[in-house]
Amino acid sequence: MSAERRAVYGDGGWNAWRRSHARAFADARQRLRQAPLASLVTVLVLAFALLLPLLMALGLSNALRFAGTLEAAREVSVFLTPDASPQTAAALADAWRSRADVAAVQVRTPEQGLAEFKQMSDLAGALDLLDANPLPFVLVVSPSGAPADLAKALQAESGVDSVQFDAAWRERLDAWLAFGARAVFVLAMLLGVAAVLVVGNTVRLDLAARRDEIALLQQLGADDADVRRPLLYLGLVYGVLAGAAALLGVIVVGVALSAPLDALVRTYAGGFSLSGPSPAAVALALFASALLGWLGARVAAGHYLRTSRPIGL
Amino acid sequence: MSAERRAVYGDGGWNAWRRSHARAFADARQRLRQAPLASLVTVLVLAFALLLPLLMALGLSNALRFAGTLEAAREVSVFLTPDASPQTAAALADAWRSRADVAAVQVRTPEQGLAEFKQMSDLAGALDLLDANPLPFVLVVSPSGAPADLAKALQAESGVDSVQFDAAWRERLDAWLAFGARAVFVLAMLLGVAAVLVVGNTVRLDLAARRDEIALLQQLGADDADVRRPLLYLGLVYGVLAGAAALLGVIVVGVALSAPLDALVRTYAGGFSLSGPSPAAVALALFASALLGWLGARVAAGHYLRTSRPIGL
Amino acid sequence: MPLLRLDAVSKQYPGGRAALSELSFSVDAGELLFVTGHSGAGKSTLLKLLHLSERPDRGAVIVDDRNLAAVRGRDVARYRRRLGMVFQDHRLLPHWTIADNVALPLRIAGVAEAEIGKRVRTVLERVGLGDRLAAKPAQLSTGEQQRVGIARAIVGQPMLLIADEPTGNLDPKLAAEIMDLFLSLPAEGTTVLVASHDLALIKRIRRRTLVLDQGRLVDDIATEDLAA
Amino acid sequence: MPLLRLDAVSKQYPGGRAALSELSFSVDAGELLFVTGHSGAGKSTLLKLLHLSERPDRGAVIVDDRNLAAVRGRDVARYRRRLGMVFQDHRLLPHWTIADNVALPLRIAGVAEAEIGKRVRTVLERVGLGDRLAAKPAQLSTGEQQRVGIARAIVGQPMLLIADEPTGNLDPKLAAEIMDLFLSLPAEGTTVLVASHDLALIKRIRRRTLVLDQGRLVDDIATEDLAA
Ligand SMILES: Nc1ncnc2c1ncn2[C@@H]1O[C@H](COP(=O)(O)OP(=O)(O)OP(=O)(O)O)[C@@H](O)[C@H]1O
Ligand SMILES: Nc1ncnc2c1ncn2[C@@H]1O[C@H](COP(=O)(O)OP(=O)(O)OP(=O)(O)O)[C@@H](O)[C@H]1O
Ligand SMILES: [Mg+2]
Ligand SMILES: [Mg+2]
Repeated sequence: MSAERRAVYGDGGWNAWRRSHARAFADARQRLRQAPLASLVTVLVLAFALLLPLLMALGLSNALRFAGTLEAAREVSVFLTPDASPQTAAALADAWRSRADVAAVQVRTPEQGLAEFKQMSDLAGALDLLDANPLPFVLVVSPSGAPADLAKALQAESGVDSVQFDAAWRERLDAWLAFGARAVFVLAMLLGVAAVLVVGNTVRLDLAARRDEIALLQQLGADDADVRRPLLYLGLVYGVLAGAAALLGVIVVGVALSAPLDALVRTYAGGFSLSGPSPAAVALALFASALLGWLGARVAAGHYLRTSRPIGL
Repeated sequence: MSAERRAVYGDGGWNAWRRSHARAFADARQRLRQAPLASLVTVLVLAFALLLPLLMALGLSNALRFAGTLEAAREVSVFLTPDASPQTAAALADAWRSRADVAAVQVRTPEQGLAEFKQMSDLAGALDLLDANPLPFVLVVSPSGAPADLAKALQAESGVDSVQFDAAWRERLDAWLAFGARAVFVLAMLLGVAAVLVVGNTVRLDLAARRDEIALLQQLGADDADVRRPLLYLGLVYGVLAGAAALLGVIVVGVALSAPLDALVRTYAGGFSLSGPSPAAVALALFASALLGWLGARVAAGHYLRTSRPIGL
Repeated sequence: MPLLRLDAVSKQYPGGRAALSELSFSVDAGELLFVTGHSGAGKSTLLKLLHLSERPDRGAVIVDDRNLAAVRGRDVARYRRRLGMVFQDHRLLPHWTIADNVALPLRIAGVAEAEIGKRVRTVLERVGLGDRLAAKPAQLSTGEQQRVGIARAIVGQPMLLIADEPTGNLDPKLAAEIMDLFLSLPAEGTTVLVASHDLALIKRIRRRTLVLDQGRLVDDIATEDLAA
Repeated sequence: MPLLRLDAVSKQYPGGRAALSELSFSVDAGELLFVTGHSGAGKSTLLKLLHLSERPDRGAVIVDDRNLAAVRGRDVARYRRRLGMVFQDHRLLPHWTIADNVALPLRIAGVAEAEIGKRVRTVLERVGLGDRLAAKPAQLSTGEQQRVGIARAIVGQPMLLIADEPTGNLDPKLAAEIMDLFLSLPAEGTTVLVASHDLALIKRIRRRTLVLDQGRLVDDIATEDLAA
C-alpha cells in the first residue's frame, strides 16, 4: 500500500477491523430501530421458541429433584419376630448401620406402625377392631445400593421375621420417571429444532427482503464477510433480546403456576419447594440464545450467499 | 359497459370473479413451487407452532380420561361389624344399590381384603403374623355424588362399624389435576400466541420481500382485494400444509412416547389406553390451522396495506 | 373538449422547494403532447399527480370531467385502470416472464385469458419484442426492458397514456419507432402525455410541448409554431 | 501501456443469440472512450464482463496485466473495489441517505469516517447535489438519482470507471456537465469507459468511440477522426 493510498484508506489493520465491526453493529441497531414493531414480533417469536425448552428444562430439573425426594421411599421394611424386645431392635439397628450396603436405619415401634398404618391404608379401619396391637418392631432400612440385594441379605439375619419392599410402588415411580424423561426429551428435541428453524427462517426472510441491497454491496466490492457481519450482529442482538424475554417468561409462568404447584407439593410430606433457574443457568440460557441467534443468522446467511452468488463470485 | 368494452374485458361478473380467484390460487401455488425450500421451512415453523398446542390438547384430553379412571378410586369403604355374616353384607349391598347417591356397591370378603392388603401396603407383612383373619366384611361403595356426604349417611346405618374414604389420596389427585389444568392452560395460551405470531411474522416478512411487486400492482390499478387475494390463498395453503405436518408430528410423538407410557399405564390396574385424536378432531385441527394461516395472512396484509398505502389510496 | 385540465396546481414536497407552482393548462382528448424541462424541473411530479401517486397542495386536476381530489379509496384503483403509465424506471416484475408482465393490467381488469394472450402478443410485436415473450426482465437489455414497460402501458387501450422519459434508454432510431407508435394511439382513443428531455426528438416530432422550469410553466409551444 | 485488453471475447446468454462475438480491442491507461450501438448491441454485456458480473464464453479479458479469468472467489470483491461502476438503473439503497449511498464504496474499503465525510461532500458538490446530502433517493428526481450513482462511482478514485448510459436521464446541459466531470478523471489516474447511445453527446465530446452492432465491433473511431 503506497503512502498516498494509506492516507486515503486510513490506517488499515486493527483500526479498519474495529471500524467495520462498529459499523456492522450500528447497522444492526439501526435496522432494529427502523422497524421497531417488526423487530419486536421477531424477538417475541424467538422468545417463545426459547421459552418452551427453558420451561421444559426447569420442569425436568425440578421433577428430578422431586423424584429424589420420593426416592427416599425406596426403603426396605424389616419385620422383626413378634418377640423382639426394644433392646434387640436397637442392637440390630446399630449393627446394620455400619454395613456398607446400608445408608440409614430407622426403628419403628409397633405403636408408630399402627398410627402410620391408619394414615396410609383404606383398610386400616379394620385394625381398630383388634384388641391388641399385632404389629412387631419394624426396622426401616435405606439401602445404599440395590434394595433387592439388601433385602435378601437382611432376610438371612437372625431375629428377622420377614423383609419387604414395595415393588409395585417402585415400578410405578420408575415408569413415571421413564415417561417423564422421554416426554421431556421428545419435546426438547422438537423445540430445539423449532428454535433453530425460527431463527433461520427469520434471518432468511430478512435476507430475502434485502436481496437488492446485498447484491449492490457485492457489486461495490463487499466480500462475504462484509455482507454477513451486520446480519450476524443482528442475529446476536435478536438472540440476546429473545433470551431475556424468555427468562422473563419463565418468571411469569412460574408465578402463574406457583399456587397450584404449592398445593400439590403440600400433599407430599417431604419439604420440597420449587426452585427457579440458578444465576449460572440464567447466564447459560442468555449465552445459548445469543449463540442460537448468531448461528441461525450464520446458517441462513451462508446459505443465501452460496445460492445467490452471481457467476463472478 | 359498452358492447365493445365488454368484448375486450370479457363477460365480467361471475366469470371475472372465478378467474381472479383461480389466478390468485395459481399465483400462491407458483410462489410455493418457486421457492420449495423456503416454503418448506415456513411450513415447518408453522407446523411446530401448531404441533405443540395439538400435543397439549391431546395430552390434556388423555389426562382427563385417565383422571376419570382414577376417579373410580374415590370409593367409600364401609367396614361392617366383625359379626356381620355374608348374608347381612349381601342384603346391605342390595339395599344401598337402590340409593340415589350410590353408583355401585362391591362386596369384599375378609379373605379378599387380606389378599389385597398384602398387595398394597408395606406393612402388610405384619398381618401374616396374626393367627386369624381379623378383617370384617367391607362394602366398597362408589358414590354418585360427593363421597363425604355419602360416607356420613352410611355411617348412620345399622351394622356399620366404620366408614372411611381416603381424604389424602383425593386431595393429592385434586392437586395434580388442578396443577395439570393450569399448566396446560398457561402453555396453550403461550403456544396459541406463538402460533399467531409465527403465521403473522411469516406473512409479514413475505410481504416485505414483495414490497416492490405490491406497489407496482397498486400503481397498475389493483385494489386492496386484488393485492390480498394471492396472499390469503398463500396463508391458507401454508396453514393446511402445516396442519397436516403437525398431525403427522402428533403420530410420530405418539409412537415415540407409547412404550414408556404403556409401561406407566400398566402399573395402574385400570384398563386405560392412550387414544389418538378422533377423525372429527383431525378435521377440526386442519380447519383451525387453515383458518389460522388465512387469518395471519389477513392481519399481516391488512397491516401492510394500511401502513404502506401511498397518499393516493 | 378537454380530457385533462390543470388549474393553478402547486406541489411542494415536505422540506423541499416548490416542485410545481401555479401550473395551469389543458389537453384535448386525442392530443399527443410533450412535457420537457431540465432535471428536477417537475416533469415526473406532474405525471405523478395525474397518476394519483401524489396529491397537489393547491389547485385542481380535472381528468375526464372529474376532479381528482374527489377520487379516493377504492376509486383510486378503478381510476388507475383507465390509465397507461410508462415509468421512468420501467418497474417490471423480475420473477415474471415478459408476457406475464405485459398481461398484468389486463389480468387486473379481469380480461379473459384467451383474449389476453392475443393482445399481449400483438403489443409486444409492435414494440419489436415479439420473440421474447418467455424471457425474464433480467435477460433483456435496458432498452428492451423499457419497451416492455411501454407495451404494458398501452396493452389496455387506456384513456390517457402517461409516459415518463419513455425513450431515455433507446437509441435515436428506436426512439423514433416508439414515437411513431405513440403517434398512432390518439386514433385508437388514447390521449398521450410524454415527459422527455430529448430535445432532438421533440424537435423532430413537432407536437405541442410544455416547457417546465423549476416547477413553473415557462412555455407552451403549439404544434404550428414548432412546424414553422 | 494498455490498462485494458480484450482478446477475441465472445459471450452468449443461455438460450439467446450471441451478445458479443470475437471482440478485440485495447484501452490505454488514462484514456476516456465511448462504447455505442443500438439497444441490445451488447454494450452492457461488455461492461458486465469488466465488472465480473458475467464471464466470457471464450477469449481473454485482461485488466491491469491480469487475466480476469483468474480472478475468482474473494479476489472478485478485491478487484471490484478498484472499479467505479455507474449502473444503467442507478441502484441506490432506498433506506439510506444520499450521503450514505455515496459513502458506501469508502466504507467497504475501510476508509476513516472523517475522511469519508469530506470526500462525500466534495464529490456530491461536483455533480451539483451538495445540498441534498440528507435526502433519501425517493426524494430525488431520476436525473438527480443518476448523478448520485455517478458520485458513488467516482468517490473512491477508481482505477477504471465503467459508466453504463450515465446521461440517459439527464438533459443536454447536465449531460455536458457530467461529461466534463468524466473528462477530468483521467488526470486523476482513472481510465473511463462510457456506454452511451447519445450520438449527439458523443459527436460533441470527440473521443475514441467503439461501435457495436449485434455483439460485433463494427467500428473503432479514433479521437483524431472525430475531430476531423
Ligand atoms: N441475462 C441475459 N440472458 C439472456 N439474454 C440476455 C441477458 N442479458 C442480455 N441479454 C441479451 O443480450 C443482448 C445484449 O444485451 P445488452 O444488455 O448488452 O445490450 P445493450 O447494448 O446494453 O442495450 P441497451 O442500450 O438497450 O441497454 C440483448 O439482445 C439482450 O436481450
Ligand atoms: N418525494 C420527494 N420528496 C422531496 N423532494 C422530491 C420528491 N420527489 C421529487 N422531489 C424534488 O422535486 C423536484 C422535481 O422532481 P421531479 O422528479 O418532478 O423532476 P423531473 O423533472 O422529473 O426530473 P428528471 O428529469 O431528473 O426526472 C426535484 O428537485 C426533486 O428533488
Ligand atoms: Mg423525472
Ligand atoms: Mg445496456
